[in-house]
Amino acid sequence: MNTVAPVFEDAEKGSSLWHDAWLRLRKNKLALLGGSVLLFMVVVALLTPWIAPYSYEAQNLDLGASAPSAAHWLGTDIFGRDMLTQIMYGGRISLAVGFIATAVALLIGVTWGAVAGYAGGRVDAVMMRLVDILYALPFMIFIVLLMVVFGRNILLLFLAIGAVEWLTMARIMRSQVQSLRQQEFVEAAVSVGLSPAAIIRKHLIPNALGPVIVYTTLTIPSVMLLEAFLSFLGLGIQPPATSWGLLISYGAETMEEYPWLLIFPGCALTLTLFSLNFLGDGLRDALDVRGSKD
Amino acid sequence: MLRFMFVRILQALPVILVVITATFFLVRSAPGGPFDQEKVVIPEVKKALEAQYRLDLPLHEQYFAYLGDLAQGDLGPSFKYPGRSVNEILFAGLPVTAELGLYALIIALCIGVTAGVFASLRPNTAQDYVPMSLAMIGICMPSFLLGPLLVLVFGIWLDWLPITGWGDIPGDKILPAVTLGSAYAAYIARLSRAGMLEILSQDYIRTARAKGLPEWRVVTQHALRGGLIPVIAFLGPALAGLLAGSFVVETIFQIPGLGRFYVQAAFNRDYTMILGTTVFLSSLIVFFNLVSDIIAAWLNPRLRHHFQHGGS
Amino acid sequence: GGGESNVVTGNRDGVLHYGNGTEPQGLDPHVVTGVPENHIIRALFEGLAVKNPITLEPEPGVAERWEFSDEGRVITFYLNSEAKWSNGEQVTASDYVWSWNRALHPMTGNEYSYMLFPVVNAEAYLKGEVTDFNDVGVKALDDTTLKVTLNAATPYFVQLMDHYSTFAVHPETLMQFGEMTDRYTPWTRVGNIVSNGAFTLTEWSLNRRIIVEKNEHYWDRDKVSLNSVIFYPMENVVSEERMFRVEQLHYTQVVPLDKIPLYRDMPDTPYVQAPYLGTYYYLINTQRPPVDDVRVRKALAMSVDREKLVRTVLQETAVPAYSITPPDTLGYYPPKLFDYDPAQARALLAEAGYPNGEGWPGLEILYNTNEGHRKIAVAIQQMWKSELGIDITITNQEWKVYLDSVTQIDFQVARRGWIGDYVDANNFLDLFITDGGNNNTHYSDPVYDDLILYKAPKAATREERYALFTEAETMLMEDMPIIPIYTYTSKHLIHPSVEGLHSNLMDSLNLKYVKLVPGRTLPETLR
Amino acid sequence: MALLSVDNLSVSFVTRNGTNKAVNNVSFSVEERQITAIIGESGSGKSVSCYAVLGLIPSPPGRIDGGTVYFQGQDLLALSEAELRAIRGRDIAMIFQDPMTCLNPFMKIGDQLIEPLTLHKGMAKGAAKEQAIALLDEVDIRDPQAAMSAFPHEFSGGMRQRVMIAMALINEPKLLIADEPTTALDVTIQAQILKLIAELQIKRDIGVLFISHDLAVVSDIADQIVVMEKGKVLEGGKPKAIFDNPQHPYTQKLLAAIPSGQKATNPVAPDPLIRIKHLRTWFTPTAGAEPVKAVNDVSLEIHRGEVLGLVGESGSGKSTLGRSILRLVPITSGQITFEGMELSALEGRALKQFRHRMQMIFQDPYASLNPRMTVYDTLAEPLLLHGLVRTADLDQAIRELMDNVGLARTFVRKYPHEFSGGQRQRIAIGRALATRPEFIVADEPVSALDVTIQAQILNLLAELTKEYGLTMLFISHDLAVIRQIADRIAVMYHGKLVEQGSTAQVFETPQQEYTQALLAAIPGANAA
Ligand SMILES: Nc1ncnc2c1ncn2[C@@H]1O[C@H](COP(=O)(O)OP(=O)(O)OP(=O)(O)O)[C@@H](O)[C@H]1O
Ligand SMILES: Nc1ncnc2c1ncn2[C@@H]1O[C@H](COP(=O)(O)OP(=O)(O)OP(=O)(O)O)[C@@H](O)[C@H]1O
Ligand SMILES: [Mg+2]
Ligand SMILES: [Mg+2]
Repeated sequence: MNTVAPVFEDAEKGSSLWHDAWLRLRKNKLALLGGSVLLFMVVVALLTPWIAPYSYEAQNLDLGASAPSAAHWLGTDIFGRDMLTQIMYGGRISLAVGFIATAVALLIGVTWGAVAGYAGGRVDAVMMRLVDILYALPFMIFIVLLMVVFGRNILLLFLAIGAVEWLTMARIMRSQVQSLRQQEFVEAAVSVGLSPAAIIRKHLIPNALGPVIVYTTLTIPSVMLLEAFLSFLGLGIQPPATSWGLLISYGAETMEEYPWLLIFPGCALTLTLFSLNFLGDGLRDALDVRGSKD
Repeated sequence: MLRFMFVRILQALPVILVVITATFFLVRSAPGGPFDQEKVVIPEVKKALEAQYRLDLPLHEQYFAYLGDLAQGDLGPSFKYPGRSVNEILFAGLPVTAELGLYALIIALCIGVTAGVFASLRPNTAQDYVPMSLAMIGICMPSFLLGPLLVLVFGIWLDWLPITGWGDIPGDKILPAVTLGSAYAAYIARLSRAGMLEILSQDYIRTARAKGLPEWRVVTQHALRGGLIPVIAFLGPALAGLLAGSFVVETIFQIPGLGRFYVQAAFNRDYTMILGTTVFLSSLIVFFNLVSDIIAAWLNPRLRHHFQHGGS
Repeated sequence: GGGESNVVTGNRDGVLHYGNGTEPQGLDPHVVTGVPENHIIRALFEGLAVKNPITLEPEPGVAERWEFSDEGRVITFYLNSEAKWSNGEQVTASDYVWSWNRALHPMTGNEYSYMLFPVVNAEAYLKGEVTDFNDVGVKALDDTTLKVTLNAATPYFVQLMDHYSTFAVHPETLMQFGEMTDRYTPWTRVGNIVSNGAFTLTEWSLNRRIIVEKNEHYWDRDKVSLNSVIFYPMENVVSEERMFRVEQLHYTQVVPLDKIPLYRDMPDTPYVQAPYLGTYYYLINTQRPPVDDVRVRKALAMSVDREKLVRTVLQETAVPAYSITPPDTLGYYPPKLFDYDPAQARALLAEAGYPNGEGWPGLEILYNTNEGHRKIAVAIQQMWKSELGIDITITNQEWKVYLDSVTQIDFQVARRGWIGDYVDANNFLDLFITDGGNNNTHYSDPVYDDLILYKAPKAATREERYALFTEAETMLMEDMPIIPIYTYTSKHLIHPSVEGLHSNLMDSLNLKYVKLVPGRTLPETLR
Repeated sequence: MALLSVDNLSVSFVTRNGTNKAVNNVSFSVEERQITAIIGESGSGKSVSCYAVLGLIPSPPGRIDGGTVYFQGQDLLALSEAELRAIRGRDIAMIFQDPMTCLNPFMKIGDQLIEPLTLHKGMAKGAAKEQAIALLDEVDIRDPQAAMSAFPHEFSGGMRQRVMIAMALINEPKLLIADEPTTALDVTIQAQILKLIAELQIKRDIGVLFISHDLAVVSDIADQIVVMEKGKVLEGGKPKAIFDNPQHPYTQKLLAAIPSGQKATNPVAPDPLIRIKHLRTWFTPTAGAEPVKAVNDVSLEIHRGEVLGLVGESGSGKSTLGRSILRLVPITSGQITFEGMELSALEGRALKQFRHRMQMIFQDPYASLNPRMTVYDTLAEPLLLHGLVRTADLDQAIRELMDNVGLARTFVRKYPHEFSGGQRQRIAIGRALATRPEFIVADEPVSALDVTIQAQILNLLAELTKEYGLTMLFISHDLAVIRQIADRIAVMYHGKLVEQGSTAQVFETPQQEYTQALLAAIPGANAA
């Protein structure tokens, strides 16, 4: 062949989608940047108890809400607590909730949607009507009952969030699978003798991942905000523990008076989302073997 | 297609019944009743109240009585708003919320799809990054934040637009519709970009180009149908969410819509109202998901065949 | 933006734009509860007596005068023959008998029926022990004479005539739409409702606005200056303040806390703050360790720096409280038995077995979901932690769940507030009688009960009565089943063009006296 | 001056496997009213050269390294996208190689067909439709009226190819680029299409760039022939010169490989491996409408070790029959037994066992390959699934497979879209052979292969039948191929089996009218 200078040591060795995707991802600067920012955030979150400049509950009521200064780089909240510390501690909760709950939603949603979309017919009808039912149940009552029956528990938070977030994921996945499963390569996979589970796992999911990845990166910030809402209702974390979502909702109330209370946690969330999306887009591009360059 | 719709509507009935039943008993098992107040209500008064609203009957009798009323289209009296029936409240708020939702949807779709498509045409360039960054900021801006911010900028600082009301002063519908629509616009933008990217590398797009079609026609006539598949799937729940989720926007902008009842009915333990809104919402969900599936089928001919055989 | 503001047009046309909290539950005086309802109902209806907007002393309303006899046990109200329903019919004494029958009837389910409990047999009638309303101590002697017999002399009874649960409703109108005791008939709707106040209802759009217009049949119509009032259900306080800022409202129900310093420092400020008859306190479950020990309770109470809390978190919008009754409740001042004293608090805690917090089993503060409560709880949590070295957690619950926890007394420390129904210390002190419905602390002391239930009502003079109250309140604060935190204030933004909206302890506004003066504008600094 | 002249064109693909010079200094030209045919090795850059002419090289990873493409005096490579657009579809039209993936699955055939007309001629929809229907009729689509509102997936492979052809011809372009336009067409229809093109050529003076592996066709119609190998042009000239006196060894090899001859009939095992009784497979695209009786009451037996050639008109139900046997489409009625086992009754594990014993080579190899699987994974999948090799031996097994089907070993980590049409077909064949099945349905397995590779594959298949008793249902429109490989022939027409018999029988004494027409239409008097 006319092939010049293969980049691999062993050009005859096979490689798989995931391996290739990884190689491509490594070359995507933005994705790497996004990934490093996320990694940085996770590291900071893990180390927070040791590196936070102040104790997260120490108040200085007389100082109150003060603008950024040398002592408090990001200012202080109305209790005179250091905002940087608050954001660092808030990140622990938000990142944990965001990633774990989204992972749960992703797992359930993708599986559910793929199975429903692939099986079709009656199975699909029953599965998707169940999704409809879960959509329609009054969320608020569900939350209240969770709280009453199980008491306060951070695990419940994941449960509650996961319970709502997987639904749309399942619909999106299903729609992708529905249009993929008609294609001949799925027929070919059937004729090779693959089981439905294997077809879903090896043929459908990798080809449906684009929108799913994107929706996942969107789910993470919405989970973080949902966590704030649930915490506000009493299901999640309790003060003085905090999260970015909570900080943002507090900050929103005083956006005119103390803008820094909104801007800094807002930046933290936005930065996460941007990093996630760069990473997500990078991953999407990396998996899109046709559209991307190597 | 008719048969498919018929089957789906038949499927809707058990869905709604399950939702009603579950809600009915869930709501009753939540602590606190509709008449609990900060100042304790005299037991005799409470009894009288419960009698007036049939709450003294055994639970299953209440349940069947409710279903009986529901069958006749009666959602019962509101507990929180004595003198008003749930039907009345819902029908008073519905046109407003529906209108708000419609505008928001239009905004979301127009901006979202345009931005997404635009970005997908030149991925990883400025044409991609700018709209996508805006979308991401849109996602980070929950409506409780965006609403007041828009009010501050356009209502107070610039003094261009009214800050509350619905149909009272010209232009007062703009800010709420934008606030409600923008988060969805952002989602739709991201999803349509992803969907379009999948399609734009297909061979049949090359065929379309080989015919000499201008880019916009390649996009609108050839790519969009497949590219919008994820958006369509998202749209069903999004639409129901637009209607049910207008709570925040309605309170910020003082809009006499339905949204706030969804939330407040639960806080008030206004049993009939919770059930009423739930019946309503579940019908919406079923309906919009049906619509979204129909659109998907209309876009994707291969699904149609599938429908005719009674599946979904 | 765009066009004239509500305030400008309102000032010209005599229309007051009034921010009114939430959408009213309804407008039936015997059915609803709540503050927004109060404002509208009191514009539409008038009681036998009304409160002076400044002093809160009763003044003639439907009754032009009243007489006490039998050592204050019998009150005879003489109705103004000019007092008319909005359909032109005269308001008669028998309308009152009918209406009070309705208000007290066991089937009506009037949550404020207890307002009439001082009347002979009223409570028994409500509880079904007496079934003939003729046995209840209210009689129409003729069209304009109403005789009310009380269980005991009740100094604040005339005041209660200004509470909507004692208002008269128009019997024929009600009967036209249903039974007397029906809760959900459409009689209060525009076109149906017949009322007797300074205004009549002309529009009621759900969640949008309620418009009332001057009542041409009102007996004192010449004093009414406004042509109409538009009530806006403003649920969002930030929106409400912004509406005010762009001159869409004359009056706001509340002011966002964080905006207050800004407003207060303004020259010619539209911000008005006044003492309010309500106390914010923490309930203590006196049977749950560690707070079953009175020393612990006192230690907790003493280590709350109320001055600082009020100054910082509350932005001076409250007054530190050291007892349950607000100061100056018609001349009554509660005793002050303790102060912020961390040293003594630590000593007490050590005495109770937790020196420097050692061995402390933990304590949970419960509050219902709300920003304001959260802030207080967070601040107090930290005060207790740092002053006493003890571990405190805080928990919030959704409103009805919280109510359930409080009535079941399933908490250690819970946030609570009490707003007076009428201006009298009794309204606060009888909360803590044994098994009182709003006691919620397991606090029980027969001596206290005796003071409140039997001795005080028999007191001959105000001084004697207040002395008994002081005695009871001292007992209460010695036992500390509650930790008082602060006394409320009312906070409003009032447009400079509005006159005659006076502040008072009950935040009780009488729109009858309000005037609009065109041409005045908000301070420049606001925009 | 030539209508199109390509000079020193070079195109390369920059992939993670290195830079691949797919087209290397290629020059050729097309004159007005003439046909230039490109023949050559599969993967030699024929299609890529055509894409380059229209500016349709996917970029990235593709890149035009140099050269000029003059069309009517303009250098196409120097034009802007907008200028190119005005030429595409109006002056130059292209028939793509893979009709399955090149038609928009979301759009009605009719809407896709009329697009060039409404776009470039500003024709009204109604008129455009009429013209489209007429053209569909000319390419021999049955019921063109109904076809207008059908979707691509409802069409057979050959029907789609004809739609592609119609779409290119509808605007009567100046230059037609036809990339393997007749691979899926039976000889009768092929003849008709070629006639249609010839007519147009005379009417409109158009030039045609014709790419084909079918040397018989090429020798019939071409005015000029260009032979390509490995991205380079080896030689060019008049057909007569090339066919009679090839200069380059590759060309000689190519001509030598033209299939000819007839298989010696095998002794056939007595008991049939597959028995089909009264099989019906009907499609109802819209509920209530008259069903498409794709397979209508077919009974057939295939014996172990036998190659049954299935021929028939395009759209007659050949592929559907094959897919019905493998249970890839739900059948309407009838019975299929494999070694006496009722196939329709199988489920789950038992079915999987059978899957491994029966394989299919799909007519459209590109669509049947998972776009996100490398060749390696595609080939490894059946091997691992059925436990045929140990992981340690996997690499070796895959290399062997690739060698067997003539794919370079260095291709292992490529994805389907990075291959040429013929290379994809070979991957599909490799996948089907991987499990060493007892029975294969081969649906036009060699249609995209140049004759040398075709010969290699046919030899491989013949070897397998001999050595391992492989049984095949071999669907093809290429009668020379059928003749070479089949023991028996079955002829399908309109969903029915109209004739069956040994190869010799059918070729020498065709019974049915259709069969006779088919044999009469075999092209290539010049060839061989
Ligand atoms: N998108 C692509 N990315 C990488 N390589 C490609 C791409 N498209 C084609 N190639 C390579 O370019 C070479 C030429 O391909 P081309 O499709 O032109 O072959 P062809 O002559 O048309 O063969 P066939 O007769 O099999 O269709 C092949 O080796 C192929 O692998
Ligand atoms: N999914 C489908 N829906 C509707 N009709 C179909 C479908 N698949 C095939 N058909 C129809 O069935 C008939 C037979 O198609 P089939 O693909 O079996 O033809 P074929 O003999 O393989 O033709 P070719 O040689 O062109 O590939 C055609 O008329 C086709 O239109
Ligand atoms: Mg090719
Ligand atoms: Mg076929």
